[in-house]
Amino acid sequence: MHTMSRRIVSSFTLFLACSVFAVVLGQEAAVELSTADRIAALEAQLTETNFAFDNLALLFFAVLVAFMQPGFALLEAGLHSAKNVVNIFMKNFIDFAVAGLAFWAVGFSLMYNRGNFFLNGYESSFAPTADFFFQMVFAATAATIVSGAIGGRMKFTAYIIFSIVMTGFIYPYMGEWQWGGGWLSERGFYDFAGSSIVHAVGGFAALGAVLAIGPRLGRFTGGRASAMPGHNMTLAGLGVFLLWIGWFGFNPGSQLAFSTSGDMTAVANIFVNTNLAAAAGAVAAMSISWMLFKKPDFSMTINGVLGGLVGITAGPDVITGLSAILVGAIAGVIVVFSVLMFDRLKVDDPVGAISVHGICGIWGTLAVGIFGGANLGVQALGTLSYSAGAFVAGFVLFYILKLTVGLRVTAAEEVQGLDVAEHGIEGYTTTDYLGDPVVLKAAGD
Amino acid sequence: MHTMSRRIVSSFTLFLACSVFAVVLGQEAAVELSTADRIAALEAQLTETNFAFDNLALLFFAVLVAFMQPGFALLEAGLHSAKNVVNIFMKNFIDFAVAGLAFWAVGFSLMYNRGNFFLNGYESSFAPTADFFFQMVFAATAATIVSGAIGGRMKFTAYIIFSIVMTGFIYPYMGEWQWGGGWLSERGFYDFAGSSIVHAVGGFAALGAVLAIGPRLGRFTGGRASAMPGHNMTLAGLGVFLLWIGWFGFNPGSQLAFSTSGDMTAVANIFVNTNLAAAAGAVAAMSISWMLFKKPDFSMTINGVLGGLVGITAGPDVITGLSAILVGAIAGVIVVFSVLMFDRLKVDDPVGAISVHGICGIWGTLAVGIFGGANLGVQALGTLSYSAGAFVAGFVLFYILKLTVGLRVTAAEEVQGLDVAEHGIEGYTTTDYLGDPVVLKAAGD
Amino acid sequence: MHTMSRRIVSSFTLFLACSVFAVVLGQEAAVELSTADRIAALEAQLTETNFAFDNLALLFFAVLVAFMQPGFALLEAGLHSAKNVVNIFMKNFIDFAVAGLAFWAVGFSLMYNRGNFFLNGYESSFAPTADFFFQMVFAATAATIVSGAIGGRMKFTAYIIFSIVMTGFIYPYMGEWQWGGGWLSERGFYDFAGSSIVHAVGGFAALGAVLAIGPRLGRFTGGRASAMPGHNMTLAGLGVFLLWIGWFGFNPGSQLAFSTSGDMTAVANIFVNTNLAAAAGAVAAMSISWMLFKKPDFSMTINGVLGGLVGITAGPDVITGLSAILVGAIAGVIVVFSVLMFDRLKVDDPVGAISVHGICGIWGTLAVGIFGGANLGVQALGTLSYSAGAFVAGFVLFYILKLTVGLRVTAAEEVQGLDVAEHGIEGYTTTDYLGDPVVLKAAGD
Amino acid sequence: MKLITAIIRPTKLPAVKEALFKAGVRGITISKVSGHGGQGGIVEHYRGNKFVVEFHEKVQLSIAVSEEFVQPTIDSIVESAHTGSIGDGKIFVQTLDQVVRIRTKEQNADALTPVAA
Amino acid sequence: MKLITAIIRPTKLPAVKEALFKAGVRGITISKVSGHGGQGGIVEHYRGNKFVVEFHEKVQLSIAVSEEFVQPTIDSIVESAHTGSIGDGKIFVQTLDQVVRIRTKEQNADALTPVAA
Amino acid sequence: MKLITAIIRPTKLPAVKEALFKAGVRGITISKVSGHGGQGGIVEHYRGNKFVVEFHEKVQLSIAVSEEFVQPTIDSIVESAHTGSIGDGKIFVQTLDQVVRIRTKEQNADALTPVAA
Ligand SMILES: Nc1ncnc2c1ncn2[C@@H]1O[C@H](COP(=O)(O)OP(=O)(O)O)[C@@H](O)[C@H]1O
Ligand SMILES: Nc1ncnc2c1ncn2[C@@H]1O[C@H](COP(=O)(O)OP(=O)(O)O)[C@@H](O)[C@H]1O
Ligand SMILES: Nc1ncnc2c1ncn2[C@@H]1O[C@H](COP(=O)(O)OP(=O)(O)O)[C@@H](O)[C@H]1O
Repeated sequence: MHTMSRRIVSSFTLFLACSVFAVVLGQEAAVELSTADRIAALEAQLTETNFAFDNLALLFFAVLVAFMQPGFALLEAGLHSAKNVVNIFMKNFIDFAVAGLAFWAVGFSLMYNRGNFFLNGYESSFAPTADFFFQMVFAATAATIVSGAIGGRMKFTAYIIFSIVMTGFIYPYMGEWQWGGGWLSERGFYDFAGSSIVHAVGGFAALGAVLAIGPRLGRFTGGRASAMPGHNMTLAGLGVFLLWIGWFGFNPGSQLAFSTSGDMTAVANIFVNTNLAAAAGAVAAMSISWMLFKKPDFSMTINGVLGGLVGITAGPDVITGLSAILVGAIAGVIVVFSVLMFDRLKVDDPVGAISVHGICGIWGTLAVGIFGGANLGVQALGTLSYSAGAFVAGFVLFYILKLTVGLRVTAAEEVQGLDVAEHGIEGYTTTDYLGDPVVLKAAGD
Repeated sequence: MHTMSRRIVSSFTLFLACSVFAVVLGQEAAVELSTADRIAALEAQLTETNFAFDNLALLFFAVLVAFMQPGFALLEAGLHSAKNVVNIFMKNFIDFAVAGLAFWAVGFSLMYNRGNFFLNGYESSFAPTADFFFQMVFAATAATIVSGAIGGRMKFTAYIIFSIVMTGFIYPYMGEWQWGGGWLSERGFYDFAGSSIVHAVGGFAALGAVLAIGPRLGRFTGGRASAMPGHNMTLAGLGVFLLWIGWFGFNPGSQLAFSTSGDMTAVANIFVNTNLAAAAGAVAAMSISWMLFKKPDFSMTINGVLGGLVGITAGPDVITGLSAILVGAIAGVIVVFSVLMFDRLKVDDPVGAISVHGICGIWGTLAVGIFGGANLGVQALGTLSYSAGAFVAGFVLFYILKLTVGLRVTAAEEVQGLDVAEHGIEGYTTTDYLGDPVVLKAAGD
Repeated sequence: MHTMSRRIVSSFTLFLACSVFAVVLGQEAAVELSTADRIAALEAQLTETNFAFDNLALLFFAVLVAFMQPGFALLEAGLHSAKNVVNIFMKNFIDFAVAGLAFWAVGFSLMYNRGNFFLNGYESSFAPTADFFFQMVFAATAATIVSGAIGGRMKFTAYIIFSIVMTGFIYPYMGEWQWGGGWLSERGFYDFAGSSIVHAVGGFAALGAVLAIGPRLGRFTGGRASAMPGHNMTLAGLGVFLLWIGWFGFNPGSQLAFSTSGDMTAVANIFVNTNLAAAAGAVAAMSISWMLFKKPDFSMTINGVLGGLVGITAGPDVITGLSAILVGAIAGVIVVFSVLMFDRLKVDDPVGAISVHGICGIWGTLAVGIFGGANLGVQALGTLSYSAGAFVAGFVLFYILKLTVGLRVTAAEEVQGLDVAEHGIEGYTTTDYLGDPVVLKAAGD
Repeated sequence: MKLITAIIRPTKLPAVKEALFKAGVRGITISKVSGHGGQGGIVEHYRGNKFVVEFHEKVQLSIAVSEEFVQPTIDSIVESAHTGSIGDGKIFVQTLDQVVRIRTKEQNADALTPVAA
Repeated sequence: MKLITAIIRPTKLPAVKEALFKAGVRGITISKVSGHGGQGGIVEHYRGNKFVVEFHEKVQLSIAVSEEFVQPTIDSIVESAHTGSIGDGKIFVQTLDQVVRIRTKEQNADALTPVAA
Repeated sequence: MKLITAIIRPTKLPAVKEALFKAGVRGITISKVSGHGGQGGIVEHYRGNKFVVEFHEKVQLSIAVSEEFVQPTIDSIVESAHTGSIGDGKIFVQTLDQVVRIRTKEQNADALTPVAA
């Protein structure tokens, strides 16, 4: 947005940086250059171009991943009741904010840079901030997965503390095992974009959280699970479309190198495998739900999309299209039965986060052993380490929160809804009249 | 998301591929290279860079097109009644899933690769999967156009079968005429991004479908069309914004070559022409509706945006900005009168898909003959072939479905709404109480 | 989307343009070329690649900025009442359309090209249309900021006229002071992406507009401000997520040069600083609202996100991460107190646009003097010039509209809602029955 | 004066409205209600859990009429709201002690004659 | 004991509420209803098709009062809900045979005295 | 015949419904209402401005019964809707002059016997 003169200056930067005389776009160089100088200048310039290209690609993929944040917020809001939507959006804003701050200050260093905080001294083949930004949106994803599972009953304060610990410590600590060059990477564990490292970690931390906080009131009464329908399927549907699109940042961006034909062909293959798995997950979950409940079920179908996406995340670069379809379809089937199973176990997960991210995260990681040539034993070791570690970390953290700041709102607040109880405002106000605009509103009983 | 070591390996890939010694970023080469070798290495590297750049651009444009999928879902949901939103989202998820599978397995081969299924043996200037992915989102668009027009009354099963046939066969078969190098391309037909090939095909298949299934109950009673207002203009508005943005992938991406200044200047011009036509369509439709109904009409205005976009799609690269404005403005006018005309003809198209995609698709194709230098006769031949072909295909397919699996839900189910009737759940649940959370809900009469 | 043959042709364009024989991907050249020719060809090609890269980057950043348009529409719709949503979406569609037309026809010329209308004769280091497109979305942003502040009471006609004048004249005229190389740029004013030039201009034009039109009925009765809660916090939340993401186009794209490592490193830093400021703004506004109102307030928190983003916009390239956090956090605090202050002053701004864009725009501009090394005096001069100029322009323009076409709907229309009064349709229709689908609806009293 | 309260199917509202207008009845207040009676519930599923929606949407009409309009009003409603299937609804008749028109302070029968705008 | 049912303009609710409180009335149940009477309908357009919305949003207040409160209640409502334009609404008065307060099982007049929380 | 109108807490609806079914009552019409009484209002904040929501969500049940069902109906409601805290609600009993079943034109007591679908 600078003036023309600034533009011209920055056009020159390239050449100054190369420390050579050069030709300006469409103009003959004033001075004759030696062949060697011209080649050296070209080499330097092309290195610059490739660097710029790699970073831009990474940043754009990161932006696509950032779309997953409203995606999760909408999915959660849609599958919860209308009295909790403000709380859900607050959690999703604050965990994204906290990830941006805590992962910047501490988490990124723990994961990739052994204790140099605030990105200090970090070296990368990318611009350090580009590398960080891409990793940061992953950390935010791992945290926000938990948000939906504990919706409708958790104190906002407890959730904030969890977000900080998750993005600042738990996720980075466990992420280091593989992506930081830690013990799992040394054993040859393969998890391309994080079926285990991001999704199983998020999903099993959610399981720990749910066990610590217990089900919503009225969810399991008289020994059976009762339906508590989400208030808005349109929001949930839009959310899953955004997640599906966001995954085109999540998986392809994880290639982490873009300027060669080999890398970019891999990226393109990852796009298609990711999409095939999502599509197969949708169709499989729809079909299974159709058989089980006699109608093609909406919330199961969109969970199937996500299950397929989580499933393919561990190895979208190393399997064939047909395998991608299989991985996605099996994930779609798993999601449905997993959701039913957790209901039987009286584990109340309103959005299916544990099934989608946790169980399908395990499946996806194992699938690379089955379809993608990774060592199945190591895959099992890795994914179980992540799942168990996240479960324990989640449970312990929330249990400590329970004993200290308190984990759960009162029953009256839960009935009233977290929006009014925790934030003093309702999500939806349908009537407004002059003078006293809110007089026609009625508070919960 | 790999470890640092893996990054360094992939940085080296470029050079290994080129089979030459090379300088690593910022380091002197250990061995002196001959000038010829260095030039050859540069040539190879730059080819790689350009290839990577072209593919990344194509994939990003495809992602923008993918935003059209939630765009359509939201527009349709907003312009239908609240009792059908789950069905609309189910259709939009499943047709996107089906496009991803059927166009991959069969459709793409029919269109570009003469019978080599599953992308086998496909050659392209792009990575084959990148090329496929871009074409796939177009196929999904052609299918999903139909979804809105037959909303509120079609059996879900019939729609699934339609999606498969449309993305696996109808669209690829007809697409081949032009983009597969078939008879229309030989005659010099010009349809840059698919005013006819995608939009008129979608729009006229929708017309066939609507004639096969008939209007919604109560839409034409007592000899006149009655208003059946959509339930949520906010959703419709958001949907059209997403479509507008998605079109910045649809048209510019269709340039299909990006790494030269000529191509990229064309892409930039396409951006602006696309936007000018959309803007002019909005203003024109708003103005006409203002004159006709005394108030600037919202749903006509957003249809005008889409009409302008469909209109410019055939030739955004070959006309001037002023012509783009004219094309868009005329499309905006056409849309309004076309919607009124189809109401007169008792053709019930709740979202205006036939007018927006079908009629404006024809207009846009002809407009390249008028403003863009294409042969008007050939343009007419081409667009009428596409329109007539799609109409017949749509009508016949849906008529067969009517005679076999059944096309239309019962009157009682239609009154109840497809959400409960077809999917066993409502889109919106406003009340939830403990114990028996749904007791305050009331089923349709 | 062309045929294969067309693809091959365009692959050749590069080489024809260079006027040299060349090697086709993976093939030996038939004819031996001189070293000098090969180097010249490479230089030409790389220049092409860099040009293509720069333009593609700019266009993609512009698309991200375009996401801010639905972002604003949703935020405004959510914070207004349900009876005004159609009007809000109409305004947001039409101001985007008008920006596309008026800034193309006139505005861009005034700002960058001294009176050559319709982009004629414009020269740029980018493709002229790419440059224009990026600047156009900024102009649309400046206009649409006003929309929310005067929502619920302004005549639609008046708003259309304002949009034309704003994007065709006011914004370009004032933008020229700095980005057109005018008097402020000569004094060394620094405003990287437009804290003042876009946001303060939008925010203070909004202040002028609000003073000209007065508060909504019932907003200040009995000497005190009464709450008029927005009807849908989910929409507002989604809108702010889109704005947050859109800002990753707004600020990084303003680097306006991308193909060197220096530029792209700057872009990456801008991403992170932008995000840190948004995150800090969210946390700060939430904390302050928590202290003041005893609960963490949702609409203040999302205003805090936006305040932080506006604050960082003037200097995301020249400050450190820690300073970005400070700038954002202070903006978050400012927003809360500013909203409270304007309520005290009986200035009715339903969405907080004046505080977010106006006041934080000033703060952000000054902050570059404090944290980023710019001259604080010049910064103050610049931002006050922009603020005062926009305020006067806004007030005078709306005052003239008041005296001519009329500015405000009647009290009865305002009570009824602008959707029915101005557009003849409601935003939400919850019931539809056969025969006479709208009989159960009830008009406002 | 009587207050006639009719609970009908929402889909029948247009016909009932028409019939009432023909019978000379103009003043009507309607509200959306949920009814339970002989009609069976509707089974839905959410994430694998079955539930039965036991109430059906109905529309309630409240009509205050002077004596001579009571029978015509009841007759019009019964004719126009009738389908013959379970769930057609009920009509309740109650005595009104007093009616006041707020605009004019007219009382009782006077208060019940509508005036066109 | 009487049950007073008033149908008023939504915009008048704050004033009516205030007036009732002044008159000593505390227990009120309100609901949103749609009314048809002398007020003309509102014309809207959707995709080119005109339709008339014949009902207007109203608020219905139901107030159970013992005899001595009947007239004050009616008077407060008439005063505070009055605008003079068509559509101001109606007040209906009916006899109540019995009133029970669920919390205490108190009956009739006892059941009608509100207790502050 | 009496029309029994009960205003209860929404959370108590399932229990009340159950109790009524046990008492043999099948025909029920419910609507969402907002109630004001002894219950304190709830304080909310919007953009720094405090406001008090003075009405609470309630559910209103309207049940027409023949004489012998009056007392059982009242008793079932009082039992099942009772919490003991302010806000439990009220029951109003009114005389019904006439009842008509639209489907069959049956009158009065006959009109009040529900038939299973
Ligand atoms: N005793 C009653 N008290 C109140 N409302 C009733 C009563 N009986 C029926 N209703 C209302 O009438 C509606 C129709 O009654 P139902 O028994 O289903 O069919 P029908 O009237 O055709 O026998 C119910 O949904 C309910 O709203
Ligand atoms: N006879 C009636 N029975 C039931 N409700 C009525 C009757 N007459 C009027 N109303 C209600 O009162 C409202 C106002 O009545 P209307 O005739 O429009 O104005 P006014 O009372 O000023 O003459 C109507 O919208 C309707 O809700
Ligand atoms: N006099 C009345 N007239 C109409 N409705 C009333 C009356 N008194 C109470 N109600 C209704 O009963 C509900 C509960 O009454 P309230 O006084 O809060 O508690 P309680 O009945 O336990 O003393 C109120 O919210 C209101 O809907």
